[in-house]
Amino acid sequence: MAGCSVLTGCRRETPVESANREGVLLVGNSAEPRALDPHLVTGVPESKILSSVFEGLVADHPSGDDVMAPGVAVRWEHDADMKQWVFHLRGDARWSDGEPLTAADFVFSYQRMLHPSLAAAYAPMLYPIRNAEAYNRDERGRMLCGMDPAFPLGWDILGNANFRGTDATSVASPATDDDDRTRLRREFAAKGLDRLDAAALRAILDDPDLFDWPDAVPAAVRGIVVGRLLAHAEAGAPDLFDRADVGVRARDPHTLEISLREPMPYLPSVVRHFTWYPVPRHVVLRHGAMTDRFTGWSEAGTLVGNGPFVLNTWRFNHFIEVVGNPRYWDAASVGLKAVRFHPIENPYTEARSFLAGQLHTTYTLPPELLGRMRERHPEFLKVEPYVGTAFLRLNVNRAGLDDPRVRCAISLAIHREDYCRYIYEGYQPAQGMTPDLASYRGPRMLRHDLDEARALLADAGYPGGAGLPSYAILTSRPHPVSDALQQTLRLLGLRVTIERKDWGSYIAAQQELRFDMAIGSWIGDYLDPTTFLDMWTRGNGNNNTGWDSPAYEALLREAALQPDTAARFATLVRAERILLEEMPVVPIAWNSRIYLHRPEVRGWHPLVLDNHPWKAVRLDP
Amino acid sequence: MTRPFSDPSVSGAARSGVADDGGRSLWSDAVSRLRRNRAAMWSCTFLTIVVLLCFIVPFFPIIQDPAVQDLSGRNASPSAGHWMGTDHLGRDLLARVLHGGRISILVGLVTTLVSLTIGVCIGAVAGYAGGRIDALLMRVVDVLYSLPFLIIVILFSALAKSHTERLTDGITALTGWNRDAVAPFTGLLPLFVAIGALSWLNLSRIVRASVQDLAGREFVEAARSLGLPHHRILFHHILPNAVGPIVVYATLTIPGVMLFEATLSFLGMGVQPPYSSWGVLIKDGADRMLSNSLLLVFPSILFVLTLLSLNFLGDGLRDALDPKSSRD
Amino acid sequence: MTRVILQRLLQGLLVLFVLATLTFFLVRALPYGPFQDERAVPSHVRERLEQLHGYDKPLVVQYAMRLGNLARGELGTSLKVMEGREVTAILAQAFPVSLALGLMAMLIAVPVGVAAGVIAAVRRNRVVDYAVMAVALLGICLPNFVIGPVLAELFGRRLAWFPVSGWEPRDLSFMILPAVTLGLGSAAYLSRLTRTGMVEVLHQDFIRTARAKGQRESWVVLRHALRGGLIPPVAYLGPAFAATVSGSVVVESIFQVPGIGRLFIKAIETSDEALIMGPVLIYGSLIVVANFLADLVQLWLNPRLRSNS
Amino acid sequence: MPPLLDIQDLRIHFHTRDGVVRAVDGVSLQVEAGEVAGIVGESGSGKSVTAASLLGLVPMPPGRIAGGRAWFDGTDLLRLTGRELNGYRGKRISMIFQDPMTSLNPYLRISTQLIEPLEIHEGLRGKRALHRAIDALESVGIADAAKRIHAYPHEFSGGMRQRVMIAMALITKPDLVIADEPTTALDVTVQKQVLEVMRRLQRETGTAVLFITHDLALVHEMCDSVTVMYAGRVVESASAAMLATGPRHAYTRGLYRSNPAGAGKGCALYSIPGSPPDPARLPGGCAFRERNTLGDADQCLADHRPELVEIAPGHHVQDCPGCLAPSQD
Repeated sequence: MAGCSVLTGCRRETPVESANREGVLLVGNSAEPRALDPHLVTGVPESKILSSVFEGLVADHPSGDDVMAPGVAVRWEHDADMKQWVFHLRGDARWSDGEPLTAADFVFSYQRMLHPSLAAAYAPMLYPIRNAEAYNRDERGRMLCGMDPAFPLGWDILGNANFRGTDATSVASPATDDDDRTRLRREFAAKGLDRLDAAALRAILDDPDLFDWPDAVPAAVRGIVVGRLLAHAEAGAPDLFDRADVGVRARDPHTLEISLREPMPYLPSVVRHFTWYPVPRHVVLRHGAMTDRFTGWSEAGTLVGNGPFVLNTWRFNHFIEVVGNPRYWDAASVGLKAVRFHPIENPYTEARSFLAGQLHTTYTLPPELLGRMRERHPEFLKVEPYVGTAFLRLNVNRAGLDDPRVRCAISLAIHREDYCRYIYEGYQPAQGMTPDLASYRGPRMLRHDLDEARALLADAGYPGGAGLPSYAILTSRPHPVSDALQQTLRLLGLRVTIERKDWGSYIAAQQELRFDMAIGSWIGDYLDPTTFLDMWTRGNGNNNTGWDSPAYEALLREAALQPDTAARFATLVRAERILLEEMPVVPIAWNSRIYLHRPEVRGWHPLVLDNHPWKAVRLDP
Repeated sequence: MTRPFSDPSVSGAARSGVADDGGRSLWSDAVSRLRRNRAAMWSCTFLTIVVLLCFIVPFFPIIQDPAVQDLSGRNASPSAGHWMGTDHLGRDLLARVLHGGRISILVGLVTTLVSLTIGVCIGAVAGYAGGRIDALLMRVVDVLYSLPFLIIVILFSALAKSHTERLTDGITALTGWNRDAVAPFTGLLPLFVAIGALSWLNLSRIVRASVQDLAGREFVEAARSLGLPHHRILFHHILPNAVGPIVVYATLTIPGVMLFEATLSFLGMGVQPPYSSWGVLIKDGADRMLSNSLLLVFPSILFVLTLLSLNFLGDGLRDALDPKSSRD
Repeated sequence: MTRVILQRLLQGLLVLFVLATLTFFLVRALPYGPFQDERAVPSHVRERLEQLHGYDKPLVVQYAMRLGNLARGELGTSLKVMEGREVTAILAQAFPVSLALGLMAMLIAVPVGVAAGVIAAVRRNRVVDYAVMAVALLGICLPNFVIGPVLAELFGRRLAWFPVSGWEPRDLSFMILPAVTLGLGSAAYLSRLTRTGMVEVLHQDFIRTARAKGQRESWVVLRHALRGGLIPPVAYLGPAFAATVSGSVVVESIFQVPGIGRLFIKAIETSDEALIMGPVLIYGSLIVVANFLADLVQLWLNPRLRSNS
Repeated sequence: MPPLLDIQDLRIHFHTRDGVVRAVDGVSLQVEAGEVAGIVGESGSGKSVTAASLLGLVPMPPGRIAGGRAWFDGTDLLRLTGRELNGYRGKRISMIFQDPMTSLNPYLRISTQLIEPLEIHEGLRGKRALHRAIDALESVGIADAAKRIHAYPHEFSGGMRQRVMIAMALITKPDLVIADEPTTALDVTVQKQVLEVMRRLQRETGTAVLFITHDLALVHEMCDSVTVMYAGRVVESASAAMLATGPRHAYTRGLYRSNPAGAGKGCALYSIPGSPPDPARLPGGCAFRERNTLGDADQCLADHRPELVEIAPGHHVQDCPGCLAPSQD
């Protein structure tokens, strides 16, 4: 550091001042990224960095949330029912090491992401692609037989066979079986045909009784299915990407065709997510097979991307620096020389660092400091709407919470304006599950009425909360909202305790429905109400309320088939109305992104998805 | 060996003092010395006040319920209603400090008891038995001594904390008490076990040293010649004499353990909501220093003063019980 | 002498073995596995991951494999905090930082502590003595997570003398505040121990002999008294280093120092077993070495011990 | 020829929590050059404090020089500053202490500690200083001193360590050596050898010695003159021979009576009853009144303190009639 020595302690030049001179943006980025391979990470901090070194088919626009800026694709069109999309790639698209970027890279990327042995945690983001789910879940029976038009039995009947494995204990075993056969029978049933190895398949071929089939499947067909599975297993389980006819194809080096399982008018908004980014095929394969995890191709010094910047330095837990990528097609318009991401988890330390002139912009701001910042440093404070909702999950299997009237009473008891003024400072009181996204306006049904709440409770047979067991609110970190909810529900007569668990147990408890109520929140991935509504369907990993409604899911499916956006949104509003009438989850507040930001940072506008394109940012103090 | 002449007064006065009013046991002699130590006396009074405040006063109506929130009255400065003002959720800070104090002191006392019992037993056995047993025990102590203490405790408490739920169910089922009564203790149990199980090392060494020293004395050989069984000699003759260093060490362990619990709470591994301790309060205060510094000031002052008085008391006891070694 | 070194080496290995075993089973006993994530991880993906990392094998087999790897010096890969990255690579960058901070803290704590102790002992029962002891007592009682933010607020933000967080390897100004916060507790302990040790020695007869020889008071203190006076504080050096190492876990999170302390805490929260094992073993071996060095200094100081060891 | 050391009415008081302790309450004493003067008295009589105050080794506070002079070769030691006193310590006056086990620095080699006085006062270093030290060790009778000089104190026995102390005291050829109960901590056989060494070296070097002990037999063996102290004051002083033949003060007579060597076989041993008074609460008159069985306790002065008078040339005694009264039996 230039300037006077440490001992004399005179005022030194702050990092921000020197960074302004050098054109380097200093960004507080909360957590240390776990890796920089777009196919193997899920966190928001990672997405911030990936969006600087990679670019998808469609790019983010600096100021317009729903403006689809051209990325690697110059333009794109779709067929009448929006199931077939064609993206025309940029002729001069280059990777940062000079290699040409072609449609084949995209096909390779999506195949790698969906490949079962890569086990990418975020693979479901690509399920909209036709047959992507079947391929990712390695549903061999379906791919080898179901998709073969010439197969003697349709998948609608064959599909009922035990391909995916069942609960082993429920398998009945005739008395005549000795121990071995029972064990084998149970083991095969538990795994399901798709996961049986060659030896097991051969055993079933020799002794068909070892595996239970539904009666509708004739014996001959059973033989063919097992035969094909055995041939596949004995061939070393080769890749079934082509056999599964996954809906992505390179018509020519600069034209990419994507076929979807159902119409999706908002596909351009979805492909902006980092899971749809291309990865450099030649670099990945140089460091190992397609499906090797963490082979080091995405390390500092080896990472090759196609974004406005390229990875320069990565010091663990210290900072990550990306510098300008000369080979980016729009390099001329990039305003910064470099961006430096600092992983500062403690929000109070981050605020202190910002005020001490060590950061241009922070990841977040502790709610308590909002008031003070509004007084002292209004010029630094930013409060912008953000695609997220804070809510209270209810376990509908619990006594009392199984009655929608009790659940609605809880929602009515919450005074959302007060919560947003004192606890979720800077947030907007929630009026529904889905915040206002682009032109979507959900049903405005949430309001506060304590008397009606008490009436509803009495009506449900629990006057003043009598007869209801005591509930525990599960939370992962000591957030004031749990204390506030405890007091609010006490007004209703509900006995509530707070139970804090560390992060892992908090997640596990919800997934296994071992909770009464749980504080939760959800950040949308793309700019469409379905990112907030699809999760409340049966079996969805993020539902965790034990609630499902056939009517609700029918409406979602209906909306998915409607190409026209206005009609689709109307159907989705009807679906959200059902959700809010049943109230398995009680929305409390719509997120705002609250952070500190230096005025000299230009080209930075409020965006609901908070995905500010780094190439549009400039520094002029 | 006559005492170095630098302090001639002692030899004359002490001897004549003893002669005139009959023998005075070691204890009364120590107590009189302690009473003369002003710092120790002030500490004693302060500690009794703090214990009274934390354990008895909350049952009286004058202190408000620490859990009651008044969101509009947040971060209020000290006033008639709230002597210490309110915290970021509008809860009365004084009430929270007192409740927090109760748990911090409880953790300090119980954990010290746990480490005392373990330390004294192992130290006594090692000191008295000598030979292979002593070598073995001391090797164990050396191995444990070089463990990264905080790290192991974090692991321990992370583990214990996640199983307290099952523990609470087990106890409530076993004893039939209602769950709310059992929960606080099982909640804190991991802390007691984790810190206690690893903080007896120094004590075992001190006890071993004094037991070894005493075991060599003539009065022990005399007792053995009378045919007294080992455990009787150990617990009736040797340990009462070693009680001096033990008491001193105990008073000095309590602050160390309380400081330790606070560190664990700072890392989020210590006391869990809805219970709070001084450590938790100080952490919240330190975080919110920018918006309301009182949240840090009041709990820190009370916490530090308690630790200071415990240290002064410990020093005072050491001077009173063991005058030779620490005449300064 | 070599017998002592060998015996200590053996004991060190024993410590590392105990640490490895303790850590392994404690982490495995945590109820949540490393494969849960904020967003629900599809079950088929989790099964694949468990199979990949050997979590599906029986526990004893895993333990044996783990010990085998550790014996060969392979610390394994992190599963959560930095997925897929070799723990050795992570520690290679993080460990020097923690070591630098720890040494800097000791460099501040030892001289300051010992000097304060000597001055307090020489000026016994006078103003200087009470002042030093009061500050020392405060140093012991004030938790580092109070001192840290207060120093950061005062010297960092208001006076802007030192940076508040972050780390530049070659720039000492980043190290000052964390090192002072970390070292204060040890400095306080050392000053009290030095004072007691010095007072004890200054009362010895041979000090009077030295004075009777006409030796200047400063020489009497430094040449005669200091060697004996340093024995109690030196005995504390080993545990002081251990406390500094443990304390770094807290200080590193306050000042955003990219050391192994912070890594350790994050690994605990996500039960990332390999990344817990790494720091624990490093901490363990550091402490074994520190204790051994402290004993060597003890031997050098006290010839009586040397003759019979 | 003026005496080498002339102590006049020395008073040293200690201010402690229990009040002012008048450890030395008006002591006068002379030592001629080359003379071996003895001071004898029970412990707590102030004899060690008197000796230590000459070299300023009494810690102030709590100690304080309440009055008196200590002329040494023309200068008053009590008025010297620390730095000036250092010039005398170990050069003109050196001391031998009582317990050899603790009087040597256990952490430094014997050689270092022996050479130190030479370094301070004669600026000697290295080889020449080492040789002087080895000679000094040989002079006190330590076999193959050249090898053993590099050992540490704990490798020497009590007797040998005291010899080292003697060597250290004499290495700078001082004018006066103060020996504060040098052999009390040694067992009898070693005591004899050490005393032999001291007497031999004293004769060879002609150094004056102030020999402090509570053992009457030793005083007569070693000293030319004797001063008896009790409760911080001199009760009687005379030449060794005069005192042996005609002790006048009841306390001195009591000391001689209680010396086991003097008593015949079979008769009861005499010992002075009670114990010395508390120096913080000294009685007004004669301090020996309660214990005076050999004189006439009733006649002991009560209102004012007895003073030293010269009852015969070179023989002074406290003028307390009770103590001077002859014993009845």
